[in-house]
Amino acid sequence: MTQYLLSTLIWLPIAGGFLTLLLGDGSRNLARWLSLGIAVATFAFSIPLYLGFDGSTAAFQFIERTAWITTFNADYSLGVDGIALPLILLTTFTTVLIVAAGWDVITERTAQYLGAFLILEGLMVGVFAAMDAMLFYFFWEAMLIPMFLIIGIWGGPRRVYATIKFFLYTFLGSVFMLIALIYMYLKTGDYSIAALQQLPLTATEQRLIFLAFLAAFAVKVPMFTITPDGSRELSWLVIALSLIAVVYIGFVALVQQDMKKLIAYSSIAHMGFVTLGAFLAYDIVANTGGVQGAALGIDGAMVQMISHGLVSGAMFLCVGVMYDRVHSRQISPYGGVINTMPKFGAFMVLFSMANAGLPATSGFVGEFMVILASFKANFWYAFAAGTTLILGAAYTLWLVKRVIFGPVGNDHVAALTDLNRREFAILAILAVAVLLLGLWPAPLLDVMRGSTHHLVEQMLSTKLPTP
Amino acid sequence: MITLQHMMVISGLLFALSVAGIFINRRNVILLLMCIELLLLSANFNFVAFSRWLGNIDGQVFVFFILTVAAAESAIGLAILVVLFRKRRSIDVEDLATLKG
Amino acid sequence: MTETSFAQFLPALPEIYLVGAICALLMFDVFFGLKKPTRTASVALLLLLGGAVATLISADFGHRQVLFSGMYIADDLATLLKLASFLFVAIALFYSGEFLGRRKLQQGEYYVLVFTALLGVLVLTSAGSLLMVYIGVELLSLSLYALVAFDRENGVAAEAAMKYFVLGAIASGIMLYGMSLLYGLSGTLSLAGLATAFSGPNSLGLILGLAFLVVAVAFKFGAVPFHMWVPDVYQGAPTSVSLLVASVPKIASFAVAYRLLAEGLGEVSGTWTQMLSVLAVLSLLFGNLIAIAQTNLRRMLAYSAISNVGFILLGFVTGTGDGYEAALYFTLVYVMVVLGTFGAILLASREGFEADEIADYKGLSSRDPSLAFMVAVLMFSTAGIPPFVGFWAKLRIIESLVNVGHLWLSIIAVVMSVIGAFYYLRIVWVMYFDPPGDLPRGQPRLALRFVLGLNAAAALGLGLFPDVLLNVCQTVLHRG
Amino acid sequence: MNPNLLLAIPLLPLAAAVISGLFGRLIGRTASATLTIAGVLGALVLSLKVFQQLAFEGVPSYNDTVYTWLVSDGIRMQVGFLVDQLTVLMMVVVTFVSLCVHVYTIGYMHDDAGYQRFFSYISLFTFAMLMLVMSNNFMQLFFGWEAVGVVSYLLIGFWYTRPSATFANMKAFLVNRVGDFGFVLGIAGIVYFTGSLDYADAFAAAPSMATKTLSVMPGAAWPALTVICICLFIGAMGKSAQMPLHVWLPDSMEGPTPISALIHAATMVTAGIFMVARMSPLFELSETALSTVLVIGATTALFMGFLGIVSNDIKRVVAYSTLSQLGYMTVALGVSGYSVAIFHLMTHAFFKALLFLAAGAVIIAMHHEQDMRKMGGLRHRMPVTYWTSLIGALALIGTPFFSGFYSKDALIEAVAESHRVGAGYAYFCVLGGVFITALYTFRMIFMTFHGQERLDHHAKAHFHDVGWDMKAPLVALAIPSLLIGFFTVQPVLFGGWFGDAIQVLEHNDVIAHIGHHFQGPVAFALHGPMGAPFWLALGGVVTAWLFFLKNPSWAAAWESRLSGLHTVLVNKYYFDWFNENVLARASRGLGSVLWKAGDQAVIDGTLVNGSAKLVGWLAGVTRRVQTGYLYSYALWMVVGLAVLLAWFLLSAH
Amino acid sequence: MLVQILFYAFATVLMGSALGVILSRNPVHSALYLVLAFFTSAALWLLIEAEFLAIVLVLVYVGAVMVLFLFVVMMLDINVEEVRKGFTRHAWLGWLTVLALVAEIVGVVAVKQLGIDVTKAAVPVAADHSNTAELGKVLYTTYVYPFELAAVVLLVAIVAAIVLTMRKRQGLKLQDVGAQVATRREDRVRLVKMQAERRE
Repeated sequence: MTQYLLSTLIWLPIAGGFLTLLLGDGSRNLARWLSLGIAVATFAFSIPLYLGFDGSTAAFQFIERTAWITTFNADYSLGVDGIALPLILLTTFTTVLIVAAGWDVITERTAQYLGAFLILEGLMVGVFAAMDAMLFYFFWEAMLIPMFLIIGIWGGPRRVYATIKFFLYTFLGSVFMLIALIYMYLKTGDYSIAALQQLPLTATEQRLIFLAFLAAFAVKVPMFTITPDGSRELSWLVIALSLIAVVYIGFVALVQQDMKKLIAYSSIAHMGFVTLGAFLAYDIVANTGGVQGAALGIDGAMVQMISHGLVSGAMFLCVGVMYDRVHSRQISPYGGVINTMPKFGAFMVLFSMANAGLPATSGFVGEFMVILASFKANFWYAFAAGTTLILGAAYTLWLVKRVIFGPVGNDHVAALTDLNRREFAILAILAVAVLLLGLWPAPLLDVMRGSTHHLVEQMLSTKLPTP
Repeated sequence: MITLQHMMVISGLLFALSVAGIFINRRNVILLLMCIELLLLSANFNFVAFSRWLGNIDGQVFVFFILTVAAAESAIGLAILVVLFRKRRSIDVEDLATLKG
Repeated sequence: MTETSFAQFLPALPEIYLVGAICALLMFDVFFGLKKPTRTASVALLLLLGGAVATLISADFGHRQVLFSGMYIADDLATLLKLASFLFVAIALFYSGEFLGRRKLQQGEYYVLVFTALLGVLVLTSAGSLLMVYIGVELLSLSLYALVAFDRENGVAAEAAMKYFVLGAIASGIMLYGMSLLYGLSGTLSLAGLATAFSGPNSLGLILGLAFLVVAVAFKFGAVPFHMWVPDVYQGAPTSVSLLVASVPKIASFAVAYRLLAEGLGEVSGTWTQMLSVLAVLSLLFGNLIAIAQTNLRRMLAYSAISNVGFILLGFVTGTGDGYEAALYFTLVYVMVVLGTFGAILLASREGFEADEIADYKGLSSRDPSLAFMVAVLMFSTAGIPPFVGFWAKLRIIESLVNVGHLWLSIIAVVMSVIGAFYYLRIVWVMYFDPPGDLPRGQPRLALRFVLGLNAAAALGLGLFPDVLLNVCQTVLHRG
Repeated sequence: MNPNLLLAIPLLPLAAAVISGLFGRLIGRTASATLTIAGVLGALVLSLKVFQQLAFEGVPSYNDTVYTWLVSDGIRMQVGFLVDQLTVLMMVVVTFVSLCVHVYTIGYMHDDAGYQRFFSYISLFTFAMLMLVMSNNFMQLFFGWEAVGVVSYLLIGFWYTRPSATFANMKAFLVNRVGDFGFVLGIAGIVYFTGSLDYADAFAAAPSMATKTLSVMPGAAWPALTVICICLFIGAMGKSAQMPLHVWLPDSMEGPTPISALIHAATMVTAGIFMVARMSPLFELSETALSTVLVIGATTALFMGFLGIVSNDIKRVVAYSTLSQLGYMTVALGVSGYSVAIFHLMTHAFFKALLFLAAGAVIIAMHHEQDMRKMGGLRHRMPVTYWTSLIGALALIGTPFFSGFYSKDALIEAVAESHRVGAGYAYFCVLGGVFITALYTFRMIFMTFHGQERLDHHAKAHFHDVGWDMKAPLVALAIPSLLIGFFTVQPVLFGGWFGDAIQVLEHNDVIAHIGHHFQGPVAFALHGPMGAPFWLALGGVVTAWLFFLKNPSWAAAWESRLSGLHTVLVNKYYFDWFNENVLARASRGLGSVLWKAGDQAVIDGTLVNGSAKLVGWLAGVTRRVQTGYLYSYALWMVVGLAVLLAWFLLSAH
Repeated sequence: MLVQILFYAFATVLMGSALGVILSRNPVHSALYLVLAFFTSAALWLLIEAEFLAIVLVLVYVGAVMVLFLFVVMMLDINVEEVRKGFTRHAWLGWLTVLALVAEIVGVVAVKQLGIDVTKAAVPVAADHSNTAELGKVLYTTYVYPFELAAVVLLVAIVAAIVLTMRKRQGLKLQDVGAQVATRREDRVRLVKMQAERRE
């Protein structure tokens, strides 16, 4: 069974998604239960992945390899390391919640919605598990399709515009990565990521490939170890972008009048920490020539990424809960929600605190680690990153103040009903996850240790031909 | 002495004149069909000339085929023209612009 | 004169069969088809399948045979292209059946002309001489001109036909002029002869001849700036004819380009690849750009075709076997997908509703979910998004470009394909995100729907397992 | 020491908090109250036991890890306890005051719907504060640091329907976050140099850090330890409400009074003082940092006192007094008098909690009236409150034999002894502060309890004294307020109680210097009238009597005479105005500008939509090339041919 | 010498008539100019001894194609007055392009870098050489395959021309050959059995 565990995690939800699509809206409840079943089953299958994983080594595990495209020498090769594993778990976990969250909220084209999410889940797992660059790109691009449809059909106002923008710019970003991959493939004759990491490259090549990857905002930060010299040289660029994301977006989030936008902006700021942490590592390696602190940054980035998935997800869900009742995402029609929805208010405050990076919640761990690591690189990096403590708290708490607290704002708010059992369960699960990761992050870090260590060593290496 | 140069200049000029005929005329489609005949003639000139100057019969055979195909082509062209005229009551090139952009 | 036996002509069986089939179809139509035209349609389909069988019978895999004093080449490439042509024409006719009946176009002559066009394609796939190229091109073109004008009650179609005809004739003239120069310079009409005739630095005459030929080939493909006929014909012709024009002739164009440029003039590829690269870039640029501004689906598809032709030409630009292989793969994939797209238009159309405006697809996902899904698949495939086969086609081209160091061309290609993705997405957007309004609901037409489903499934299946077709292309062009 | 026992100390309140918080509605009001009180009582008892072990049984201090949170890159982040004399003192104070507040709450919050929630919060707070003081590493310190901040946020906003409360809690949290920002940088600095978060490692590395530099700006290399210490102190400024990060504390009075007593007088605000004292091995090595601490503390001590004089809100007067007293403690830290700072912290915790709770009793009795101008003469109506308040007030102003006297006088003497940069200024401030303290304290006592009753009909009709559930804690706190100084000044201050917990360089050790003259608590008290502070305090009391009891018209007259100064004071030096109208508005303005100019105009407008528009425009223009006219089609073909020919023919040469 | 004079004479007429084709405002005139162009071309081909094609050109083009053209021109009943109006707006661009094209083609020929020698005379032919026979020989052997296909091309032309232009007019009386052939005696002749009448 474990032999095909990863394939199961990829294809089970995809097949289930298509099945759900086929069911259509004629039997809406069946579609719901089916997709929930699939999502839960997928999550269940991902647990043995965690249990069977050996965190002490950097080696890929649960490897599957079959020849796929002989013309390109691309293999269907899957495997997880300590960095992919948490992300896969996060994916399978959140999909269950997403399916549950849409239960009676998505009344239009329910089957399509659920199907699209299941397919997306499978593709995402594929992205994380792919050990072959071509396979990775295959999944990576394919993700665009369900995302395009999900945003376009069930998104907010101006969603069509948004989804087209999203699609085209993501697409534009990733095609450069594609060219870089092809370029390297033609030199190695192999698309396996491991082979690409062995490929000697000149400084110019590394720079260009680095930029190509950057354009794709590759989630696979390890991919950047393909160009260790270029990455070290150009990491300042990403760091600058990340810090801008943290500070600039912090200010921008402050003035948002739309809750969803505010959370989206805060999400960007949090992702800024992810990239900051990851690329700090290069900077530290480049500046100090040592690894002290590099792994801290990467670990922090990873934890932040997981936490961001949970916390931002929870925040969006909270907005969704209110939207379902009042049909507005603006802040102004709310106020004093806690009077009529005390349970919801409690959750919202908790998640807001997590969003603001409060200790004991997951939001703190990554941020703290990244700030500690950034001091290693440069005092001012830490300074800029640290402003999130203030800005993050400012926009989040101000949101809470205006929406949750205060006297009952108007008749809409007065008529609100508190969470139903389903909503409560979802938020409670998320809350537990957020607290668990905040209080007990060690298991996550233990899983990653070997891979992080390996990654840092890769960063230290050089591919430049010795003169 | 007639040289190859002579023949090629003739064909080149014919070629140029025929294409000119096609795009300086804005009124009459039938004129375009005639220009096409001229165009083919210019190519024929080349083939015949090369065939003779190379002492190789293939070029003349080719011309033979061109003449055949060109006849068929004119038939079809004129047939389309007739259809067009029946529908539009006009063979103005300028009226032939509902499809554009 | 040596003894001739029929066995000697076996490799030419597909063409011989098809000529016979044309005559048979004409006769059948006269005696049995006038009253019940659907019969003729069915017989035509059967004859096409017979043609595929004949192709397989005559094929001698792995060997290249030359017939008729070098005018006819039978090799694996020809076999593949012929098989594909028979198959694709059959699919095209299958898709158009209902449409033709509704428009009272289902006459025997329609099928005869389709068959003669197909004969032109077959001739081109096996062309071994400049003369055969010319005759093939004319057979194909003349049939298509007539087909475009076939609906005599349709003035727009006549206009399209007239434009197509005049421009096509000019292109023919240009091609002949170029051929005459090549003939004059080499003293031979045979492509094999040409392949050995030129060496050393290119003379001006050769450049002259090459330019004329490249223009002619570009016209057949519909590459910018020789593309002007494409949108008008796609939009003006009856949909079933647009389907035909959009699909199988691309195979013929590939064959012409391959036989003429790659095989015949492979020695002087340096010049014509440069010429083609200019045309390819222009095609990508203008095709994609102008497509964005279209409101008519067929016209949009025309510009999309132009941009895709840019990709095919890029395959040739490499001047390597690898690139030709990529171009072949791309052509086959493209034709397959475009068949489906037009098939979808035909499926969506009905009496008084042509379904060829983009706006006609508003809310299709709620009016006809399965059709919308298929169209979405085809659109994503054309846009080159995995997991659909179109992705591999583009990837293959880009890979071959990068392989020969054309990094900039590949970057232009991908950037333009991103811009191009916009108008494919717009179809999906219209179908999925817009409200349906009071547009008609879908009709069952189960057989058509089924075949269309297979077509879309092929786009997915070949995307998941691209090796199948890639290997075929590789084998056919004897690489590796 | 038994680690399980230590673990139980914070966990008992936590468990109680969780249960009454999550299941409060299920188990009911009484059960919640009982449970949390039991939890805190347990923590107090265990703390006392630990105290006994340390103080009398000679058990060595405890320093060990109890739970490894995570390990990354060789850095262990963990929960661990460092229990020494400093810690245990804080533990006892925290749990004792917390217990008093818990008990008091039974009465105070009796009518409130959020009864269980409140108990849960204060128990949770006790847990957080205990974690903070018991920590042996920076991670946990920061954890407690933030946790007290967030509980404070919840408690200030306890009455969440009041807009002022929700504003105040946000403000409190944000201002604290500004401090935390510095604090986390300081911690990052420590990690940078030591690769560890443990106190022990940091202290061990302190001498080496003192020699290192940080190139903060190109060309400017700053002493690393100074940067780190100042960063850490910024954290302390936030928590301990030093200027200019003090603004949250007066506003935090929006919370229920027990909280004001617990958090904003006795515990949370002392975290900063505690932290600096805990970090004495680091601070000792940076004169610059200590001078900064000194000056900021002195400024806070004096200038915050002024504000107490003009405030009419009984709770706010106490709050300003707290600010001022925190300034005193900071001054003590600044002159390396860590032990006296802690000592003052302890005495202050008792009498300030007492004053707050007494004020709360008055407020309850007055039906949530906080304006002193509507009070007066209450000493007859609520004698217990009056007398306990008086004890608190006398302790606060430093009356000999009262607890406050010992700590304050020792503190002032320590300042006088110091030769650090800024010590002169500080001495002036703390002396001035004595007068001011006495003035506003007795102004409050006089206005509230003495003179004529200024109650309106409504208040008079419904006035009722508080019950013993609230009086008992007052009495319980009054006792240590009166006595604790007398009994502990000797051991704590001069008896070397703190041992290794606080490290002072010899030449900085002002306490030891005063200690040479110390001849017991009685002599110390009797010596009081010999010094300036005693007379200044007396002067303050007399002035208060003259202006606010004897001739209230004088106060009004002076008020109009010094109207400029009065306005400045009433507006609290315009700090709030500045923060709200300049900082906050500028931030929002910056946000708007960045959003509109950056996000919407440049990124969305120009880059994203602009490129889309450009493409659309190009498409619209280029499609016109396809005119529909046959001759133009043909022309383009031939032009294409001609250009191609020209290009290649010309380039062939 | 005579050949040269004849060449230049015919060439001049050819160019003139080509110009006439494209510049003439009456399509009938254009067609007639075209006929002239074909005639002179045929003459030029005769000069270079390509006799068969010269004859074919006249027979096929002048005899068949141009007659077809004239038929259509006259049948369509085009308003000649309207056709008269001039050239396209961007004619200058057209002329410019043409000039460029001429320069390119003629230029290449003129600079004698075509790739083969362009200054020689044609390959002389034997006195008893028959151009027609030579062509005939290859046409049915080497070129049999294209020859057959040319037949299909003509078939296409026939089919296309018929299907596009043939209209069933209302009230037109047409002969139905099929029906005529398929007619049996029984359909036409009714044999009536009658009682013989007695002649009195």
